[in-house]
Amino acid sequence: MNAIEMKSITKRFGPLVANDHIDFDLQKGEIHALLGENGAGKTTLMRILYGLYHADSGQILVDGSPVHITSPKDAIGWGIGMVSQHFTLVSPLTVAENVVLGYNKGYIYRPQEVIQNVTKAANQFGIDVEPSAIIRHLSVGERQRVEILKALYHNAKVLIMDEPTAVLVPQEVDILFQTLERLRKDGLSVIFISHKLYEVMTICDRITVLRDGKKIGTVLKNDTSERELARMMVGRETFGVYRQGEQKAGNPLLRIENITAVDKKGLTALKNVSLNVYEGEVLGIAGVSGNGQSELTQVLSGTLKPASGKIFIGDKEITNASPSEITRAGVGRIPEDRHAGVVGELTVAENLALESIEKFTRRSTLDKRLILKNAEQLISEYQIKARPTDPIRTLSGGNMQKVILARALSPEPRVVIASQPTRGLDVGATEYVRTKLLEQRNRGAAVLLLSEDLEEVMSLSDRIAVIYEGQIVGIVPGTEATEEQLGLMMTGARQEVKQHG
Amino acid sequence: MDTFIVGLIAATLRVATPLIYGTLGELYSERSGVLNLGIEGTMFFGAFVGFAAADATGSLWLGVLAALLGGMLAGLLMAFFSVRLGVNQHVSGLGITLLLTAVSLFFFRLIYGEPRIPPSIRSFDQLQPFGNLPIIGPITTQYALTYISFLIIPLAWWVLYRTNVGLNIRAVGENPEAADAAGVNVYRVRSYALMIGGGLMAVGGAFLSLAQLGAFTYGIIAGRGWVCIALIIFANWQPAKVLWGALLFGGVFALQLRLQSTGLNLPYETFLALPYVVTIIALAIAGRNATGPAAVLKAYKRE
Amino acid sequence: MVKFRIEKAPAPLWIKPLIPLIAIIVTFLVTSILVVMANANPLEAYYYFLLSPLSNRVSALETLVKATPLLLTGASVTIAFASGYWNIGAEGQLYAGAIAAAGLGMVLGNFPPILAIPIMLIGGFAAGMLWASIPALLKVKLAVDEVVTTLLLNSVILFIVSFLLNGPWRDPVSGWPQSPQIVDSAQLPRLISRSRLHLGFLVAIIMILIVWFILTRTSLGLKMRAVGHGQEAARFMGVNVGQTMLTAALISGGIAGLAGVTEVAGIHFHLIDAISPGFGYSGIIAATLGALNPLGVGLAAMFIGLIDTGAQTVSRSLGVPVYLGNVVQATLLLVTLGMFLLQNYRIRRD
Amino acid sequence: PQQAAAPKTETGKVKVFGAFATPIEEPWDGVIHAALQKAQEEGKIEYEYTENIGYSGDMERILQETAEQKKPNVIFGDAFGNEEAVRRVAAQYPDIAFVFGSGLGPSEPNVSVFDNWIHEPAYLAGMLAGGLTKTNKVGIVGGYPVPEVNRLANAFIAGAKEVNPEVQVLVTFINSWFDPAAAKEAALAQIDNGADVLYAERFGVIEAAKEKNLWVFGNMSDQNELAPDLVVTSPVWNMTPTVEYVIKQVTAGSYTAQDLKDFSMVAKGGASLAPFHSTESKLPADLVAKVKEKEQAIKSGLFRVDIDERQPAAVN
Ligand SMILES: Nc1ncnc2c1ncn2[C@@H]1O[C@H](COP(=O)(O)OP(=O)(O)OP(=O)(O)O)[C@@H](O)[C@H]1O
Ligand SMILES: Nc1ncnc2c1ncn2[C@@H]1O[C@H](COP(=O)(O)OP(=O)(O)OP(=O)(O)O)[C@@H](O)[C@H]1O
Ligand SMILES: [Mg+2]
Ligand SMILES: [Mg+2]
Repeated sequence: MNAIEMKSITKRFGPLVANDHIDFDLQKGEIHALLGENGAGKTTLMRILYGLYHADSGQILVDGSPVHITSPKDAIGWGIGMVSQHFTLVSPLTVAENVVLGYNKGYIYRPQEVIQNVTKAANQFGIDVEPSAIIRHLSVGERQRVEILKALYHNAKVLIMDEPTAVLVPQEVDILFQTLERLRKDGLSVIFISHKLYEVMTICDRITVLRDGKKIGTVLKNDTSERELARMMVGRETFGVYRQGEQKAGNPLLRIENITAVDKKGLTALKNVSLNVYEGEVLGIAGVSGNGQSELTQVLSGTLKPASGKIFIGDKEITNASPSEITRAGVGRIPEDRHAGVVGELTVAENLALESIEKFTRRSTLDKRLILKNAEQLISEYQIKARPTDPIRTLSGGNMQKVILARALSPEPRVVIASQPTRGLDVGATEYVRTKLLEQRNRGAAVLLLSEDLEEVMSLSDRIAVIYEGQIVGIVPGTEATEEQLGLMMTGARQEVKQHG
Repeated sequence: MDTFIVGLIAATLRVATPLIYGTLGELYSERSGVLNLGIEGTMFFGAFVGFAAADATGSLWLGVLAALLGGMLAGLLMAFFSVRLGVNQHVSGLGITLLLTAVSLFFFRLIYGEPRIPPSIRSFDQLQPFGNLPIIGPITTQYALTYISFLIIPLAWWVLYRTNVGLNIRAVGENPEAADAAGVNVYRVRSYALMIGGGLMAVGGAFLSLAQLGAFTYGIIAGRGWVCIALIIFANWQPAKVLWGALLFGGVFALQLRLQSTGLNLPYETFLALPYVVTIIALAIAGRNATGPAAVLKAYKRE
Repeated sequence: MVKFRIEKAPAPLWIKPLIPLIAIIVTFLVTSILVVMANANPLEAYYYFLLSPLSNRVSALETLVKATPLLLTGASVTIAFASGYWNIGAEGQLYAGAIAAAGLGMVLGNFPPILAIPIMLIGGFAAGMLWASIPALLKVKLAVDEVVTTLLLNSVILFIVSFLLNGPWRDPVSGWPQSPQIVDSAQLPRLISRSRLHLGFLVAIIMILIVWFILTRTSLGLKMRAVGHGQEAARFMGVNVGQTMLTAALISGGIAGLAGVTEVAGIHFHLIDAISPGFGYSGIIAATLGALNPLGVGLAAMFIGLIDTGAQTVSRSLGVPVYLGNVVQATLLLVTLGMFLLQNYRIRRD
Repeated sequence: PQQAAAPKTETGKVKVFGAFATPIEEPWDGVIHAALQKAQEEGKIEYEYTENIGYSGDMERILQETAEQKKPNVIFGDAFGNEEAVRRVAAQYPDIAFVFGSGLGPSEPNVSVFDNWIHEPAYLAGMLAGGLTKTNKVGIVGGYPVPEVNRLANAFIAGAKEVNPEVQVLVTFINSWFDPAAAKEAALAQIDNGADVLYAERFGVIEAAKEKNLWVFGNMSDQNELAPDLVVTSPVWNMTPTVEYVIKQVTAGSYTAQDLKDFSMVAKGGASLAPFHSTESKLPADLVAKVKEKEQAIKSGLFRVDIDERQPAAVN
């Protein structure tokens, strides 16, 4: 029998039809993937199921009987749990408090008793968390486990996971998959959203593909292939993007010397990091999230002052320089969180101009015509689907990322710092971004690529540095690197530090 | 201990009483994620409603009850605008202060006309649990509402940390999206918190009209609501610390009046400004650590 | 049971221009209950509220007089809020400007008006900036929440005013807590004879236009809006967030300080502790009703001025308690705010 | 120069307008309003008023509007905090009599001033206080140390010292016109400091006396009903003589700008000591007799109470 059946679900946002008469069913004990490009309507469909949105029309059946779900509370009541892309945890509260939140019975709240119950549940479901820990102190992977435990504690029979692996490293992904496998055996049904086809092929039983709000079809894993799925998603064949040709020996354009930095909580996040990135190469940095990548980007972007050490662009020292001085020195930056790289309420044109505002200012008055012209030019050059006067928050993730690329790359920077450039992007958009980055390399720029996606690091980098607990634990040539070796280094197994080139 | 100190302590407790109610009320609002600048008006409204009800029914306790209910209504109104509709919290709070002050005065006029001397009633008697014992006797000679305010502090803590309503309030004040996803009705929890808060604020106002004065006049709150806004930060949003903040302010206020009457003539403005300045300095020292509940000032709207 | 829910979707377009009108009608329906309770005719009451101030030249001009400080505090709040700096302290900054105006106004006797008045305006602007700099620096340097510090400093400056008026500045002529009258040359000239409309009104209009120009036409304004809508992103794009916010806070304080100058030098010629019945707070209302669009803020300030002017007429003419004016104002504020938000929503049946 | 014209209303009554900066619950404006209402009830005038005008610039507009639209014969009000506004408008309408409470002098041609001059009954109250105190300490709680308040306090002190040279008088200003809770706290502070008789210049003090069961004096109007057993009496200000005088002058067409001070003093019935009500029986007879004698002396002009407008010390 079907655990869930969604019949002819339609949801409009103004003129946009995010879900167009979608039928979807989930069998008991299966892991069912939902695939689709950015904006295909996956999240929307799941938010409807979880009561966060209301469908304009359509019907939801749980265990065969029609139900009305108007809030997450209803959904939880019907045995549905959701782990969203952005975690929904209250950070000053404890794990146990988060788990029982909204579900604790009676009027009185007894902390000890709740911790006991949650400990029991964690053991029962085999989920490794410390119930009395404060969420704020947990890693991303741990937080995700809290989310899962929360759903299970609420008696979820159906678990929706929206891009759960986007924030995890391979080892954590393995743990997650093991957990899901085990839970599935106990009768849990899972809806699994991901952009990574190999993950979908690893863990799922069936796959439903959405495109532009419409359902393209549902296929059995055993009857399909990654290539077919990609074609269903984008409507054409796709090919991976790989670096071509060998790196020419060049000058170091970006030199990082003994950088030590302290994060917001006062902990040492970077310890004596030294790196050179050469003309015409991509240096990839691989690592489990939270090992100092964010701080490294922030230091290089001018938004975090290092405690010691020096940074040079060519011969120019930019240690402690402000973001605008750094861009002027010839650095193009792609931030790890694209929403943190643009001001949502401002227009596309304004976002494109702000970084180099002096160029668009005459006697401190804005040259509006120049700003518009600049935007129109970049929009057509980078094939951005937007108008210059659209507030940038209305753009899809891929288009927003293109705006950021256009802004960072159009001045032809000598150094490009790209952090998680394709996180959450669909196949097509990912391909575009990777191509653009390799264009920079081929043009002679030094590209520093930070990514938690090993496949991405391996296919683009000439050299790969691995970061662990704020230190570079090794550098390997891209041609020699294997996934196992990198994975080991990422968990702290130390390698002999080799500088290449 | 001489009478100066004893009198000072007793006065401090009296002056602190309305501030304790008001600050606890604001604490509940803010812990749920709503800065309630309607506090000044809500206290005024409580003073008026309490007085009018006590006058009409002849029962002071019915007056307190009426103030409590009136304050909860005021909290509900704040909830409607700031929570339901998601109106900017500064503006809705200021609007509610303006509205409740004006409405109170309007009805005061309709009921009492234009009296030459403020209408008065027989106010609460003070309790004297220790009779005329030296020192302890005069210090403990206080209104029942003062005693209740001290009892409400642990109660407020208990509700916040040991009930599910309290857990929900803390959650929606920090991360309403998360609470919502966990099945907590953010709007409802915030509305409850604002109603509890409004009720407390109004009782603080009613203390002035029913206990301290036994009368209602237009200047009766005289900015005490704004003082509470300062105290809440001083108290770092912790119920227990509200006590210390209120006592500090009450003590300084009582002290300057007492020093004046002994002939020591200091510029009283310095004294009165002291609690504000101390709060600002405390904030400067605590700096970023003194940030309140994360969701304060942010309206929650499920997309 | 039929359930309704509110859903995010733009309301039909024709609603937009009607919003202020609907808000006014709703307000009047709600407050009519009070008018009836006071044994008066609501229609008459609203005639006095809205139309009588405009029915003759004198009171129409008075509406503008009343709007002058609101235009300034509205402009002040607008530039701060647009930059994400929640300045609740326009009231205190107004008093800082008023103190400066009263102080300068006592000593500028030897200067001709052409010098004295600019000195007054600059002095008031500087004083507003100075007072605003305390919470602004605390915010920028130590990340201290400005909502509370600005609110608290409003009370603190009243103690300073009280200290001055009861001490060194007490008027020797009347003995009352008010500063001595400012010299003639420092008084703002009247714009129109037989009315009180003074130069301050022009200053206020100019400030509204300046704020509009800064926000929409300058790189500073773009930076301010960027900071206002997304500090982290703005910082990433090379905007000096602290400096931008500080600039906004100081300009905001300065403009509020000008409101103090116009009241002292245009209306009172003394400093008194009741010089503002909450213009700083009304400025927040004007800024919000005007949706932080300087031109809208200007209109909102004028409208508040109109209601303020009408309120006393209502009570005088109909014998309704004078507080009705405040009730109407507060209700209108809340209703309009609600309406503004509702225009982004549709009400649907489940 | 005599300017004001005789009344020309349909009813033949003088048309009077009241313009008050505060709400009329405020005692000072309340006294003026009460006298005007009384005159209206007695059929002597037509009366309309506006209150709560405030100090932020509305006074001028309202006076101007009133003068233009209502064309009253007389405008009564208080000019404190609005002095220039009143005088500026008055100058534009020389046909209207402007009679305002003010600390300054009259202005030609049409601004007359009055003030509350209840220092004489305050002196008498001081005598009673000096005689009643057991601890030889009495207290005064006032608003701001302005001349109007200072002269009451100083007269009260002088009266107390006359009957009891030993007495100490405590003076506290709460520095607000309206914060009854603060006034009460100030009074309680004085009581803790030994005061056993209080003078309630501001509202809130009587509540403290009530709580501690002490003698207390009201102010401005007869406040006996606030605590019938404890309010000995109150120095009372009565505007009726002023109002009647002005009406007579206006009716006769002989109104001029003048200082109406005398009409607010004991001799003309503008100031008095309120009746003792039920407290009289509990007061020492000789003290009462002494006070009544002094009252006569003041009325007949044989005794003059000094007008001292300097701020009194905190302890006298
Ligand atoms: N609250 C909203 N208001 C307006 N449009 C929305 C809203 N939420 C989603 N959309 C639009 O609906 C469409 C579907 O979005 P949805 O988030 O469901 O896509 P998705 O498949 O989850 O994409 P992604 O892979 O990027 O997560 C998009 O075009 C998006 O812009
Ligand atoms: N208020 C809104 N108005 C219009 N569209 C919106 C609104 N909020 C969100 N959207 C749409 O939602 C989509 C963003 O959804 P989502 O958060 O899944 O983006 P994303 O690109 O996947 O980002 P990420 O995965 O990095 O968070 C965008 O396509 C945008 O068009
Ligand atoms: Mg999605
Ligand atoms: Mg996404």
